[in-house]
This record gives sequence, structure tokens and C-alpha cells, in this order.
Amino acid sequence: MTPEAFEPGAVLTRFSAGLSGAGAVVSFSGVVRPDDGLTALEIEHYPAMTEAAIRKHADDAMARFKLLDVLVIHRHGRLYPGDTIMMVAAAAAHRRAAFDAADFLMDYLKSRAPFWKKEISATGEIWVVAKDEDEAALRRW
Amino acid sequence: MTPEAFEPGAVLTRFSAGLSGAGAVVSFSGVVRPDDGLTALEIEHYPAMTEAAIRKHADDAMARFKLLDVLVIHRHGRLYPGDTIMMVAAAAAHRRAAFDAADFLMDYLKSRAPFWKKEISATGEIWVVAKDEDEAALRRW
Amino acid sequence: MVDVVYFAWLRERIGTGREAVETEARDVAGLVEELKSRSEGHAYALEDLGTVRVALDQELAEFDAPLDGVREVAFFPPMTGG
Amino acid sequence: MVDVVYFAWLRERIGTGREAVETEARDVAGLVEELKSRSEGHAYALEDLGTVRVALDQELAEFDAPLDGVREVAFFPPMTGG
Repeated sequence: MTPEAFEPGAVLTRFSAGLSGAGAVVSFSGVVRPDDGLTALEIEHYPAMTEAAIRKHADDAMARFKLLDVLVIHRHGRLYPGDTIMMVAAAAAHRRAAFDAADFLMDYLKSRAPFWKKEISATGEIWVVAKDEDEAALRRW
Repeated sequence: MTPEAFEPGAVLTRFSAGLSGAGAVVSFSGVVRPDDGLTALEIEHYPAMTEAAIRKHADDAMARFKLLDVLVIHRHGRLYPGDTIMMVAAAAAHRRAAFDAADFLMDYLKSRAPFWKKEISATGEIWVVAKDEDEAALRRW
Repeated sequence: MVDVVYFAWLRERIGTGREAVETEARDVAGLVEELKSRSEGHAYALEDLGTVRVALDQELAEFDAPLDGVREVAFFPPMTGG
Repeated sequence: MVDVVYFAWLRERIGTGREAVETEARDVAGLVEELKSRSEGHAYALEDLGTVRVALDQELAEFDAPLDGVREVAFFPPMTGG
């Protein structure tokens, strides 16, 4: 969790440099889109819970997909279109595990990590409503 | 296609910088693992075919997954453990499309792009045999 | 005495992000009933529990979970991270 | 006249990566039969077509594909990129 901006390529460089024996590295980054006249995104989180909750799920992913390393970064505070909101990276011996781990962590972050997004546009501010499909996606695992 | 080494983080930085309107960016990189005493990997390709074949499948992925941008890099020549063999990146409005496109392109590269790997170890040299599961994976799409 | 914390539109409707509450409630559902009588904002925020999630000491929980020994109760909408 | 190219272990068994071949064959299977008579290496490389793939003018093709107008025929093992 960080209020600071980060650059996914630079993060991937550092993540990759620390690996030994990995055959596959998958990264995902989520970016603020300027949809429907969005001018900013305000991300609230539950500080006392966020770090432990994310760490627990990162550890789960490590064990479940036999990862060599995993990384999760999630911003909070005010973001603007084009800003990177969050990033996950997973390194494994083989491709399938790396893809599945990144996908699993994203499903988790979407519906189980204590973050809430508010979309700010010229016409007002509105809290993003959770999608049933995000909840359903988590049940795949 | 390139015989030159590349660094996935730097590539992701350039790829991301060129995007406009993307909400999701997925990258995959494949790395040479030092399994079974492997000392080097020799990658042969079919120069007249490789570029056009990869471009065609990248274009297919663009249309099929409504991507905003896509990138494929694949090395040939001699590589060593820890070297990055190849990388794909896909940018889309939404997460599922970006993941699926990267996964699809990897399935394609594994079994339809004209590359052949030879594993070199202290005990000799051996051409990697294609896996039936790679062929099966491609039939998912 | 328990700390109750609110996030997102629950925080906005209630008008505060944290309050210390004296409670006799045995479970979360009992606490919710007590909180709803505190103000119109509380009643509005907690009127439809189908859109409210709860965490006890930073762990997700259900509305029938007991409050024994719990120090912090959090109420918030379904999460929208990622 | 057609250019025939070989990759990976087909290239190694045949001993060359490219040769120009005078052929009367109407399809790939016919060309394969002609090639097998060229040398022991050719016969060895092409003995089990279950492990050989073919491309005509850089497009993947089947063994019953006609050779009309084709300028380059490639033989290689199942691909192992990625």
C-alpha cells in the first residue's frame, strides 16, 4: 500500500533482478481509465487491515502456485487518468502457475482487499459499486 | 525476433508509456532455467517465416481481445540460464482481455511459431520435444 | 467498549470514520441494532445490510459472529480494489 | 525448381539447411518421397512424418497440399518456442 506513484516497468525490473530459478514471470498493472468524463479516482482503504490481508493472500498464492516470488502494490489516495492503481507480479518455474497466481491475486484484490474507489467527474462523485462478476470470479479458485 | 538480450522491465516501461486509454496491462516473460545441468539454450528459427507469423497472430489477438496494444519479443541464438527468452505484453480496457490475450499469444508461441530449442549440458545436446499439452492448450481458443 | 470504524459511503452517511461504543450486544447483528438508534445517519448507512460487509479485528466476518473479546468492528461496502 | 529448407534436427540429419530441388511432384507427400531417395540423411530425417511439420512459402500446410506455384518448402519438427 502506498500513496506514492510507481512505474510498473521499474518495479518489474527490480522484481526480476531478485529472482533465481524462475522460468516464467507474469505482471499485471491496472491503470485509471478516463471513462465517462472521469477526472480523478479517490481510493480509500482500511490501513489496519490492508497490509495483513494482502500479505496473507500473497502467502496463500506463494504456497498454492509454488511461486518463487510474488509482489503486490496498491495505491490509495487521489489518482488521475493514466496513473497506475496497482500491480501484481508472480514468478514460477512454469508459465501456467505464474499466470494463474497473477489472476488469482487480482480476483482477490477486486473483491476481498479493503479498498473502495470513488469516481470523481465534472458531474459529481460516486462510489464504485462492487460487481457480482468479481465475487463470482473469486469462486473459481 | 532478436538475437540481442533485452530487459523485460525496460520493455514494459516503453510499452506502457505509449498507451492511451488502457485499464489493464499484462506482461509475460520466459526465462532460461538451469534445470538438469543445462548450461545453454540454442534457439533456431525460420527467419523468412517468423516475423510474418508472429505479426499475424499478434494482429489476431488485437482483434479478438480488442486490445489497445500488443508486443511480442522472442530471442534466437545462444542463451544462458537466467536470460529472458521471450516476452509478450497486452494492453486492454479491462483485465480479462489483457490476461487472455497474453495467455493466447503464449500458447501460440509455444506450438505454432517457428522456433526450435536445443538444450546444451555437460552430457550433450538435445532438441526439446514438443509437448502434447502445448498443442492441447492452443485448442482452448 | 469497542471501536467501530466505517469506510466509504458508510463513513460519509454516518459522518465519522471512527467512534468508541459502549455495547451490551453479543454479536454483530445486535451491535448494528444499537448503532442504528444512534442517529439518522447511522440508520441510513445500516438500513440495507445486504450491501454492508463487516470485519472483526481486521478479519472479515458474518453478522452472526460473536463480539467476545473483539476490540475493533469495521463496517464497509463490498470492496472495489484492483 | 523449388527451394527446400530444413530446421533443427531435420537440418542436422540432412546435413544442410537449404537445397534447390528439381521436382515433378504434385504435392508435399510426393516431394517427400523424392527427397528420401537423395541420401541416407534425407531418408533418416523424413522416416517418420508424424514428427515433421511442413510450411509452403512460409505458411503451415499439410502433406497433401499441392505444390503448384510454391517457391519454398520448409520441413521442421513440431515447434518449441515460447
